[in-house]
Amino acid sequence: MPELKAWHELPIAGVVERDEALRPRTGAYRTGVKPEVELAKCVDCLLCWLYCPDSAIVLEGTSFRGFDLDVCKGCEICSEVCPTGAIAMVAE
Amino acid sequence: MPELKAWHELPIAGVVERDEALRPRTGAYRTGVKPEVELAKCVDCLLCWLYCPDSAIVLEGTSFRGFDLDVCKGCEICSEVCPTGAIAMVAE
Amino acid sequence: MKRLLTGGEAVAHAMAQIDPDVVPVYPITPQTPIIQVFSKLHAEGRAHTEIVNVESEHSAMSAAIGSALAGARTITATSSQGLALMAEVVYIAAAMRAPIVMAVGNRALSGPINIHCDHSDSMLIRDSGVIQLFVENAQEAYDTMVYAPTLAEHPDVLLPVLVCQDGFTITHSAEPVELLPDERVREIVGDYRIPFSLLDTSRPTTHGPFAMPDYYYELRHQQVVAMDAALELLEADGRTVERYRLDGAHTALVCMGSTAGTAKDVVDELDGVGILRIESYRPFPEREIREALEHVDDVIVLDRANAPGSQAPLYTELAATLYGSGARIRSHVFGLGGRELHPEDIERIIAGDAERFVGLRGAACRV
Amino acid sequence: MKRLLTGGEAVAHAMAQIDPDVVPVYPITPQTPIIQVFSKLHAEGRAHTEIVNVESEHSAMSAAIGSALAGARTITATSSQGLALMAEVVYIAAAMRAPIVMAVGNRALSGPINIHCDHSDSMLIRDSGVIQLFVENAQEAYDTMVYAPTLAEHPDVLLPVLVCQDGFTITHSAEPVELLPDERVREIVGDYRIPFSLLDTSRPTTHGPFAMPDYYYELRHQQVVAMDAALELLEADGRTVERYRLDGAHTALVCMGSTAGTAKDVVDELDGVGILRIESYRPFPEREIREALEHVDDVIVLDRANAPGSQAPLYTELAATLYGSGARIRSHVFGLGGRELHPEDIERIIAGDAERFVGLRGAACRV
Amino acid sequence: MIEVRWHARAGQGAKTAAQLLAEAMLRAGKSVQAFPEYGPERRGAPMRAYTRIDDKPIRRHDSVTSPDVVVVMDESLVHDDDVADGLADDGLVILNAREAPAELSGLRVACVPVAENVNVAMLGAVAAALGEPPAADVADSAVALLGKKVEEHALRHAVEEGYACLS
Amino acid sequence: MIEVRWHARAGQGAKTAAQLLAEAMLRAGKSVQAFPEYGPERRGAPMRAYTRIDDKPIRRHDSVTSPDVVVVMDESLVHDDDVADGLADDGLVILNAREAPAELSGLRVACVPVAENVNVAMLGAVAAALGEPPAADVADSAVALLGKKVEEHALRHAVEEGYACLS
Amino acid sequence: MSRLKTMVRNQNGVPPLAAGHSLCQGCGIPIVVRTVLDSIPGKKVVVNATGCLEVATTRFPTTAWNVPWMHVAFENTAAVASGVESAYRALRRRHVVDEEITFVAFAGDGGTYDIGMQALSGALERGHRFVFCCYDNEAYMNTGVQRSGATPFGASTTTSPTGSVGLGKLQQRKDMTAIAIAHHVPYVAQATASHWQDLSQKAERAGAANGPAFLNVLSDCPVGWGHEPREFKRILDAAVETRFWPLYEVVDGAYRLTYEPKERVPVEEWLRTQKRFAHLLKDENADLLAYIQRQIDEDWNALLGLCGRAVAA
Amino acid sequence: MSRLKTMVRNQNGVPPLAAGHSLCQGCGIPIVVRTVLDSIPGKKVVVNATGCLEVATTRFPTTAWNVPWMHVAFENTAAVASGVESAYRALRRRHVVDEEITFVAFAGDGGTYDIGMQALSGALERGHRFVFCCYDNEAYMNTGVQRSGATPFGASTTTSPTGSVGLGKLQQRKDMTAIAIAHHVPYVAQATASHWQDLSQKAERAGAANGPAFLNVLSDCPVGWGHEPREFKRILDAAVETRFWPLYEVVDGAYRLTYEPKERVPVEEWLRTQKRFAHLLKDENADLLAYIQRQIDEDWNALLGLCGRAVAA
Ligand SMILES: Cc1ncc(C[n+]2csc(CCOP(=O)(O)OP(=O)(O)O)c2C)c(N)n1
Ligand SMILES: Cc1ncc(C[n+]2csc(CCOP(=O)(O)OP(=O)(O)O)c2C)c(N)n1
Ligand code: SF4
Ligand code: SF4
Ligand code: SF4
Ligand code: SF4
Ligand code: SF4
Ligand code: SF4
Ligand SMILES: [Mg+2]
Ligand SMILES: [Mg+2]
Repeated sequence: MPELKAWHELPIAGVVERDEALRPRTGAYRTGVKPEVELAKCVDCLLCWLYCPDSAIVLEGTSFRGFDLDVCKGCEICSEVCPTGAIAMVAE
Repeated sequence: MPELKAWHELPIAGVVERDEALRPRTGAYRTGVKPEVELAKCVDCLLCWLYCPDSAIVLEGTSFRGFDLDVCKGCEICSEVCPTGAIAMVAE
Repeated sequence: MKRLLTGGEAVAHAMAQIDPDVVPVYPITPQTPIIQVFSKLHAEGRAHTEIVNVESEHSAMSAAIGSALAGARTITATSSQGLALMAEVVYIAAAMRAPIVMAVGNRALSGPINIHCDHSDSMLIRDSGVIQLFVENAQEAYDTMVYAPTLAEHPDVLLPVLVCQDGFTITHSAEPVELLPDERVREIVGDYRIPFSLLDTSRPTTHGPFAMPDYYYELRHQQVVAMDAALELLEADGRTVERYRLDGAHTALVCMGSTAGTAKDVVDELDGVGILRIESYRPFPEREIREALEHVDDVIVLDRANAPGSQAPLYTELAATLYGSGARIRSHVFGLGGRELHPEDIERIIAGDAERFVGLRGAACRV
Repeated sequence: MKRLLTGGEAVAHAMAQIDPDVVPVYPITPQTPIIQVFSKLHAEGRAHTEIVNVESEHSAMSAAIGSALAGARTITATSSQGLALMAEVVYIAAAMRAPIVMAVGNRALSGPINIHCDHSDSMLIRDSGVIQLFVENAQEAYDTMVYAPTLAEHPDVLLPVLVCQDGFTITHSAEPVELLPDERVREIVGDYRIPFSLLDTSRPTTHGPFAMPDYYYELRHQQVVAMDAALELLEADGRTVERYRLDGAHTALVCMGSTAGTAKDVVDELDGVGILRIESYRPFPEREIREALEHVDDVIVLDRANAPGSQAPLYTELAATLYGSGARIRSHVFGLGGRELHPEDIERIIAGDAERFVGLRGAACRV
Repeated sequence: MIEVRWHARAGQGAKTAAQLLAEAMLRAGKSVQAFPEYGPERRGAPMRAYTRIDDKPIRRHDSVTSPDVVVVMDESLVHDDDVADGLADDGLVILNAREAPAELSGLRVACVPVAENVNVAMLGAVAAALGEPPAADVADSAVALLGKKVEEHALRHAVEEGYACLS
Repeated sequence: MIEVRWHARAGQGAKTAAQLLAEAMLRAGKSVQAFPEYGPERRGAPMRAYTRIDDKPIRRHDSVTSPDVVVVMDESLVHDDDVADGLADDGLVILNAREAPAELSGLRVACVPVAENVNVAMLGAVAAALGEPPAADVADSAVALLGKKVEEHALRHAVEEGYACLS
Repeated sequence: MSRLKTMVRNQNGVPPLAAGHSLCQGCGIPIVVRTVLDSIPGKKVVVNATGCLEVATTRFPTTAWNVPWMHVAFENTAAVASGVESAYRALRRRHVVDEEITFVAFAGDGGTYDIGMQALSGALERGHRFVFCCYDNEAYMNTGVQRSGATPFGASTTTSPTGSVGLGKLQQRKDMTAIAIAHHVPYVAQATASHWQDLSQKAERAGAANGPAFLNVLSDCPVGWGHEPREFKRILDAAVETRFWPLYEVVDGAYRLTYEPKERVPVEEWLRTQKRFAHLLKDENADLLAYIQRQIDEDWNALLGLCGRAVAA
Repeated sequence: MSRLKTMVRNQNGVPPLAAGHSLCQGCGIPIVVRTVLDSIPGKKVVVNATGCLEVATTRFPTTAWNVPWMHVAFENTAAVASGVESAYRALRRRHVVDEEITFVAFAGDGGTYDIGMQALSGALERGHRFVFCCYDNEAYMNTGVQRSGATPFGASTTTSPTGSVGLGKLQQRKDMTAIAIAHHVPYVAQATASHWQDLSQKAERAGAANGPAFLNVLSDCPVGWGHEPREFKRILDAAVETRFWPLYEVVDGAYRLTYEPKERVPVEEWLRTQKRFAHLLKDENADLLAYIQRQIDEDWNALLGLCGRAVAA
């Protein structure tokens, strides 16, 4: 955990600048399962990208590439909505 | 004007009981004219009673009797709405 | 038998036992458990109240005024932004002499938004004319909640009574609580009576008239007198201040709420240091404070609230109360937005080693 | 050349000369003349402001926060219930460091509802972190209004500034007022600058985050420091207190607002009695008050507000400020809801012949 | 310091008259203050306004309790309000009427029987009673403030009419 | 005074476990206090709860900084939270895992490898570690509080399972 | 005429709002208030928002009210009424109160369309049994004629003044009646003081509704609108005849026009009666006038549609 | 698929709401937020009410927002947005700001239907150019699932709990979409997170509207509704298919159904998916169930009527 700062080290009114913001690693929310893709089945429909509540789907241009497990919470939505069954939830 | 009272003589929170309330004499608002009726013309339609903003029309049962000039403000509405022209505004 | 209950649950049980006629309320952390538990007890038939799930706290207090003056015993609850949003009508509730009881889970005011405890919300309405009783723990929250209607509805008082407990620290902390039997509570609170009920159509009354300079001052003054009456009752009931180890003490910590408990553990280990816990913050028991601190040399006031551009509120009132007494007086601000105060901090404060803003990271610019 | 203007008109003219970007506002007596005259000047093309006729004061202050932090100079105005209704967001405006200027026509808080002057509305938000400057007359209202943006927008301050004038007594009283030339006003206020503009899409910022106990205290503390900075600027500009005939005085009247004028006429006829007029109520100029009253034996504090169940607010702060000084200090409450205070009353107060609640009909129960 | 109290019905222009007198006095180099009394009463209700005039700056901000001059813009007010309330010992009542009613006997009363632009005419009368400012200055002030609503010559005429009654 | 800190993910029942321990200790005549930590984090996020137990009334109301016992309800938390933070010198970590991970080496660690009704099982383990209250009392408390949601025998079984691990 | 006699009887010699108030000469508000209250049989309890009506009827120690009456603040009338009505239900259940009472809340347009909107919306959602009557004089009159959400497009007020660049209010009025209807409450109606039979019938239905009822009643203000008090009826009639203010009701979702003007009267007939609209009749503002007329025609057609009536093309 | 690619392009590698927030596993809110923002081209500035979204995305010193974002309080989102938008207009006129920006306000149902209603209504009346998007999860979730004006009839929440005498919420939900429509603003639509194309099109139209636009988007809450996160789409689909939540829009007053379920699916299909409705499916509550179905059928027919469609008898 980062060191807590003193009042004079903080931005005025606690305004957080995007480029300096901390981003919590919410991968820790997962409770035992994580998504896994079978790339061969993926048709780049991007529905998993659209529906992932945690913006944890990694794209390259408009193609699916994988999961950002640092932030994926393991909600299983991607696996449910994938039309080709390319995503499965697997034990960590 | 009535004597102003001390705090302990006033009702709690200034609650005014209807039966003890002072009623200002708003006849003083009139600016030179007052309503006058020609009773013969009156057909007891009660429109003046209905429309008088100051409840200044005196009835007996459902018959018109006159004006309460203590409170009539001289707005001329009664005289305008009277269908028989029974009411005229006259100088005080 | 004692039950394990949070302060919030304890108060909700008190409410169910009081079984008020009307409870208009709006959710807000950390008050919410109170209304949730009460709603659950209500859904189980344990209370017969009209719960009015209003659309804002401004309306909660407004509905409470209407209901209390219509002749119905009325309880509500809130915290922080809720209290701030209803501030306008809190003043009016006091002025209209509506004996509403309100449970408060004290929480820091925005901004920034924060859900944890401090007393800034209560401080915001300290001039409003409502009675504010601060409790130390869940048991006291329960006891005070049962007591509150009797004070609020006393014919010489007729003012809203706020039962203030520290958010989370008390509202969400489970402790052993001894509940009274239901009948005993009904007996204590008795029937609800007010001088003029709006619903009394046989004696029509005008509530909330317009007052010009010729009468405003006098009508306002009635509240001052009602507060005096409340103070007398609270004094008689021993509910104004708690004197803890003040006999022979040279130093006194003055504080409110749950912090007193932590401080008690600390002063038990020290000689000559006592605690004056303010239970009745409004009315402010000046005379008793002066008496209690008469022989104390050092008075240390712990404020869980701040006033940027001035001194902390409790300190300011203590100083005014003790003006001319000769005691030294020190101000410490602590615990804003839920910042912890540990026994070691209190030790440092007593030793004179603590910063004015206890626990603040960074040197205060103002001493 | 001097013009005959009410305090409200004078402030409206100052607004037109400042020509702010945005004015979100809601009508309420006795503030209304300000926004009416400003609207008229605007309709004549004398200001180019976006006037936002909001649907409540809560929204007026909310819109002002949004606009000020979006990078637009923002002015609003209110009184009494309006200030009470927006209290929640007044705290937030200060915490978000929105340099809003707000003209206040001070008016008694309900209930009962009353439209005349006292200071209870300003007192309600005294812990909120906003700057409050009280003026004595229409000229000062104008001058202070022109000054306010420079203080609010100072990079070390960035806090809302309230310019408080007594309702009716100043807002509606016509007096000779000297206006500055338009260019001079534009020059004084200069361009509007804030550290982070929400509209700066090249540097996206998050305004108004959620703070847990780990950071709330520190973020709050920034306001304390900003207030200190404001105090320094006000001191440098001679805008904290007015010392009137205090040299060699044994007795001092402490007061705020238009009452000081009446009191000046009185003390001119007396020996050894001076006046300390608090101009900057927030930040509260403790050091200067102590200095100004150093050689005074008797301090008489005149409060145009009350705190049922405690002492009057200005008195309480004076007592805390002078704690340990040895001066005698007396509290008088006066003028609630527009009750008049005449020179003879002030004479009686100084002579020690006045009741604690000056002008109240009926003996006060509390001394 | 001279203190003037104006009695009128809400809507009759007493606030304006009080301000006009102040305005004219300000032009004449005086210190001034003008303010009305406010209440919940509406158009038609009796109301009061005040003007203070002095050579040195006016600082007091209390209401006027013992006026030197009382102006009554509507005769009927004599019944509806206590127009003589606090009147200074040598005070003057200027009344819009043909003759002083019995209620005012024992007081120094000057009658100004006008029907049009009453407030402006009464203003002229007050100026005459106070001996300043000159009628022309008063008229200028009136035209400056009211010129858009009322014709200039009517205003000037009203001032003169009032002025004449007391000079 | 004994202080216990519970680590879990929001939704795993740590608050309940902390309260159940307090409840059981209260039945056993102790003074108790139980409270969770609250934040904006939601279901799945690491969170903490506390139980205090003492023979004399508990008056302090600050958070627990140096627990005697730390209970970790989900092994993965060992990475996501500083579970050993402030642990008393002779403190004990009770971990829901088969074996203690490297992160905890050097500490006194007891493993409780259960998969069902974890919070209740951990509760049993704590009771065993503290030597009181008896397993049956713990189970009674659990049934009283959770009996409507979980089957009684499952609860009793969980308590015993946990208890067994440390006795 | 029998409705008027019933009203006289309902009043029973004691007008609910008596003489002795200090509302302006010829103010339309008390006409609305008395017509509404006299049309509802039985006991009434009134809750009132801050505004002209409240301020001018209850200067302590006077009152013009002969029925129980409560004022708390400006924005919370419906919330106060919710509390009073809830108390009534609780006390009736406990037999502390045993008579039938109808609760009527009065608020101006400011206290209804703007600052009182949320409390009203919440009370409608919760289904309290009360009548909320807005006396809509289309501006904040008590504070000196400022624009409100109800102020019609183009009207000059002190916060939407005319001037070298000012043209009056630049927004359309909020359609509060439609908003109330969208709350799907049992009874909503639009009425005006001059059409008293229509108003009286609506008030009676509102009082009898099994749940919240909303009345939106156009009420003139000689001061704010700029007209002579005596013109009261003529002006309100013009509002109705020009279709600026249609009279209709919605009972359990079903729309009904309760009065239909014989012919299409141009909106000028309404505008020319009041000073606040004077600038709209100047030649240079002909486009504004045309816009206003177009809007009225569209709204009228939409209303006819909702009433299930054929719409003229 | 091209709409999705456009959204990816609009996002430009930087999601407006990024990962790293602490909303619950599977919470529907971020799906709504991203779909709405990604469907509006150009720069966006967001204003946000207190609620789950705000609390869980901005714990200081973190932020999950890559667009300018402001939170002030719970009830004033539309007022804050009004201020921001007015500042924008003033600054554009003065050429201090020169780019096109779309302003989007997000609030939960509590911050829209209840405590935020008045600020919203005022902003709609004044005509600010912004999109107000309500993510409607039908209760106060942030404070632990209390009933709101949006909570449907019968739903169990912590302040409308079931119990020996408790049957869940006893009032109908407030029809916020209808209320927004009654404000006669240029664009109003009802949508849901699961029907993303529909939502995306609506967001785009809302962003392009020449005046205020209102989007009411049903958004699931696994915690408050009582379902598994993964069931997200299935459940929201059921809301649409059972006609509990019709998808429609109103453009300048003209209604249009944007999706029509093929057949009439009984409301049980929606209710049975969530714990909050469990008690409604018990035999003893058959009358409540029937009442709910009747209400849905009536509302649907009324909506078809407004869309100018023949209604099945
Ligand atoms: C919170 C608050 N804001 C403002 C006011 C000032 N105020 C009192 S009445 C009023 C206008 C009332 O307008 P409306 O509701 O239309 O009633 P009317 O005056 O027209 O009768 C205003 C702005 C107030 N009393 N309280
Ligand atoms: C004035 C005020 N009252 C109450 C609260 C407490 N509060 C914060 S968020 C919230 C519920 C939000 O509900 P909703 O708008 O539906 O958003 P959700 O939590 O469902 O995302 C409540 C009651 C507050 N912050 N401010
Ligand atoms: S499991 Fe949930 S959070 Fe993880 S990638 Fe899939 S949709 Fe996103
Ligand atoms: S949903 Fe499935 S097919 Fe579509 S992009 Fe994701 S992994 Fe590929
Ligand atoms: S003139 Fe006006 S107030 Fe007098 S009776 Fe006729 S209607 Fe009533
Ligand atoms: S309106 Fe005319 S006819 Fe009718 S009752 Fe009055 S005076 Fe008689
Ligand atoms: S200002 Fe208008 S609404 Fe108010 S009392 Fe006068 S006429 Fe009536
Ligand atoms: S409580 Fe519901 S709405 Fe809130 S973050 Fe969790 S799932 Fe989302
Ligand atoms: Mg109005
Ligand atoms: Mg919600």
